Amino acid sequence: MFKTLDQFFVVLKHQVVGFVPAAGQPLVSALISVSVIPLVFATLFAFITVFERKGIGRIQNRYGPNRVGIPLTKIRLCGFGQFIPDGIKSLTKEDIVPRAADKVVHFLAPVVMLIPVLLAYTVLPFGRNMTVTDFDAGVLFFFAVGGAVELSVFMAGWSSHNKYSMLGAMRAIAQMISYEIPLILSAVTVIMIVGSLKLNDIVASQNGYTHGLAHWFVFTPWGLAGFILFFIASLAESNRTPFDLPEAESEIIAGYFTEYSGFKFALFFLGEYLGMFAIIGLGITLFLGGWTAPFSFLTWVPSYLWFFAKLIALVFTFIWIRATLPRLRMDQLMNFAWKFMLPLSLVNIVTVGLWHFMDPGPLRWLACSALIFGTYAILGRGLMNHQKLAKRIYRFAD
Amino acid sequence: MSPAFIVIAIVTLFAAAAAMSLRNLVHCALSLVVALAGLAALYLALDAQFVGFVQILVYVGAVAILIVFAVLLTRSDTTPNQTVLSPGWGIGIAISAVVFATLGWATLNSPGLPKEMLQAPETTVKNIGDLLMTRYVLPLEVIGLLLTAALIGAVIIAMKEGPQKANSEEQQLKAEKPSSPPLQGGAR
Amino acid sequence: MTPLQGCLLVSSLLFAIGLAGAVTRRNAILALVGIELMLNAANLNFIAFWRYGAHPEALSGMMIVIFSIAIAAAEAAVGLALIIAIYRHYRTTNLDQMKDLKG
Amino acid sequence: MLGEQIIRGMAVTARNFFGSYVSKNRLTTVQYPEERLTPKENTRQFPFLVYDGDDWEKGLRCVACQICEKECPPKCIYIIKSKDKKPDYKGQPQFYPAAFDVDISVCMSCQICVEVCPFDSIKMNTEFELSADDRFGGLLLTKDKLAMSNEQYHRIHPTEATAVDEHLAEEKSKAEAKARAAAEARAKVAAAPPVVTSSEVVKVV
Repeated sequence: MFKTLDQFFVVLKHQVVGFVPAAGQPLVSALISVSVIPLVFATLFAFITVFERKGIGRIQNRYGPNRVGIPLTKIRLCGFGQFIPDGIKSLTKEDIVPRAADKVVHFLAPVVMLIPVLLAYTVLPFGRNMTVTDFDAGVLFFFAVGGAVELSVFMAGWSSHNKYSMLGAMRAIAQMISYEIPLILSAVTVIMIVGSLKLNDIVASQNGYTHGLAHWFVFTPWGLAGFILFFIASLAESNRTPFDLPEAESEIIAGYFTEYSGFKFALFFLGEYLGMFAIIGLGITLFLGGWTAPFSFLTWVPSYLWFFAKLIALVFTFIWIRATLPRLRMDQLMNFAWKFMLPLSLVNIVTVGLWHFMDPGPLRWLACSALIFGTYAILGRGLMNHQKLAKRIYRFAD
Repeated sequence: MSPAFIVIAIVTLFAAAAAMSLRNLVHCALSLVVALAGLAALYLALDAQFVGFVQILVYVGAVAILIVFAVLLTRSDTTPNQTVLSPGWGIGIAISAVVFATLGWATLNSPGLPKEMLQAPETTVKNIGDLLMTRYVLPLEVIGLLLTAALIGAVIIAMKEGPQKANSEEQQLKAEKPSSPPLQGGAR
Repeated sequence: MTPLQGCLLVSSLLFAIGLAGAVTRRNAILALVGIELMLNAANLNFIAFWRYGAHPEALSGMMIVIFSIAIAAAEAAVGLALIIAIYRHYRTTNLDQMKDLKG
Repeated sequence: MLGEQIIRGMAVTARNFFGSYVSKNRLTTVQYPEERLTPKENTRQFPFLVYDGDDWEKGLRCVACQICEKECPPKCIYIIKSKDKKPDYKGQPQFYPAAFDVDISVCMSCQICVEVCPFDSIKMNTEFELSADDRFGGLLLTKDKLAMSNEQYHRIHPTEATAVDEHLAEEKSKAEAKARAAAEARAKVAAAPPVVTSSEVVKVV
């Protein structure tokens, strides 16, 4: 019974494809996969926007949106219908293009943003047997299409002919390139252990249980370090607080999409959130066992539910961090990437080598943990020593 | 040749031509990106999946951004009313036309070219990695050295000349207000 | 025309476009872009010959392309660094005005 | 240790997050249309006119002296003085406003009209839900909309209204005492030969 529930969508798709004549089957199969992903994740995006507003409201001791429920009824659903008026508003707003803007590039930028983000979903395993295309070089494909997002950010910033847009785009590109390195290096650790770039192989190698606990990579010292590094880097990649300098409202009025309004702004917003979900999905697949259950007695729960539960939990952590931490300064951001994240992820790769060649046992645990923790302590001390916190002195203001 | 291949090839060639002929440098860089992405698609059509992804990762993700940054860093206000072509542009076009004619003639008249495509070989990433670590290990090491050297060299070349200048600025600031403690937490 | 010849023609046309751009454009960055295009044309040749050649399982063409992409990236980085250094000195990226290399 | 303070901060926000579901008094905001905070006593929004008694037209304290009209910085008050007179609360015949309009789309709630009014007739209201679907007519408050009874005034500004009432009662008693004195004097004058000239009587009044 649970087995059928687990494979429900896979079987459903096979049934639907079975109705089509054999010649059109690959095309229909691809179309179904391609249309379901944007639909599911756009719905998730709509849900998460309300969730984020409510969560931040609660953290700041407010209610958050709690009025709009099902339209034309009195049912309020704790305000989770809020995305309907938000969507209608942003889709019906006037689309303003500045006179000095480069019209073609200005138009293309949101499209270029959304396409690679949607492409990235094709390699993610959402559940057992639920991957659109399982490339042999899946992780590489993910990072390759992720690189195209920077280009769209540049196109948006440059074509707007606005100094704030340009500044925001430059900040975004510098930040994304800097944090892509620790992101990829922390993913390399998993690839080294698994020996494959295929995401399904990565999930399969974590799909086992010892004493009821799953073999997730996050339960090893290098995996924990790698996951934290990956998490911080993905915060920066998706431009979330505390790394939201590219769209800092108080400094450069929303950065590269300052000059976007209406539908194009909605596309940027959607692209940003979809990119965040994609990168979180990759993090789940690499370190948190993908669609596998954390404990062996919970394996009866359908696999895709595990994936989305982990996704929402991590998104909530993103929101929690957003409500807690203030924005970094540009030099702090770069220092953190190059002087802390990069050395630590390199040491993490060395640790994975050590882990691979040492015999299993407590000694391996101890040695690897000591290596990572020692590096962390030294690098952290170096990072802290730079800033002698003192009372701020205003030299020119008084 | 499949129709997809022809379409991608035409798009690639048009984008390349645009990259070489447009007036606005940023437009040139963006059409270069299209050309490079088209090349990646051609690689995919030729069953070279790994190379196609690497092409996108390196060219679209890194080299294109580098070029765009260079364009923005070297913006000069004097160029617009000048011509974009060098004085001897006619000769350049002629040379490249001759090159293309020669290459094309050679391609169309070579007798020994294989006609049919063999069965696609199994090119997993694992195979590539094994080869890189066994047969091609020396080139790999050399490439690693080259990349390190290029990295250091690029940083040194593009570094701001003169730490003296920065020092003198600091001294000026100190001379302005000798008693004030160094700026803390402020923007530098 | 066989498929291989089609690939080779595309790559030679790409090479010619790159060459024309590198030779005729005034801007140093665009000359570099032209060189990149020529390198890519050569890469396409390698891939085509690997795919249609007698021993595709040896992966030799693919290997050369991987190394060539790495070299091209290094070349782009150093070349653009040079252009920026020259720009600092002369305040121009016009190749016709960079006639002396005395520094 | 790096990251220690981050974890501490995250703990604070997590406590707020869960605490806001547990204890209601953490939530400082009010669900506005259903529940609302009582406005503070000294809140001021836009002016209104005070009247005594039950009939607003008869009891309006305003005497159309037009000082507020002159003092109003954005010139949002418009007054037409009446031709005839009617008795005020002291019984004296006074003019009254034939028209008294306040354009609250112009009014900036500066309270200068209240400061300058010698008759304590214009005061500031606390009502803020004044939106209208007509930009010009809907936001122009005429005399009948501006009039508000003294009891209502007591309800919204109790302290101030009491002080005003005391002041007015004092004025009234003074005026009555004076009138009585004048009447006595007049009676005396009528009885005895005239000591006070009529012009002086007028001055006293």
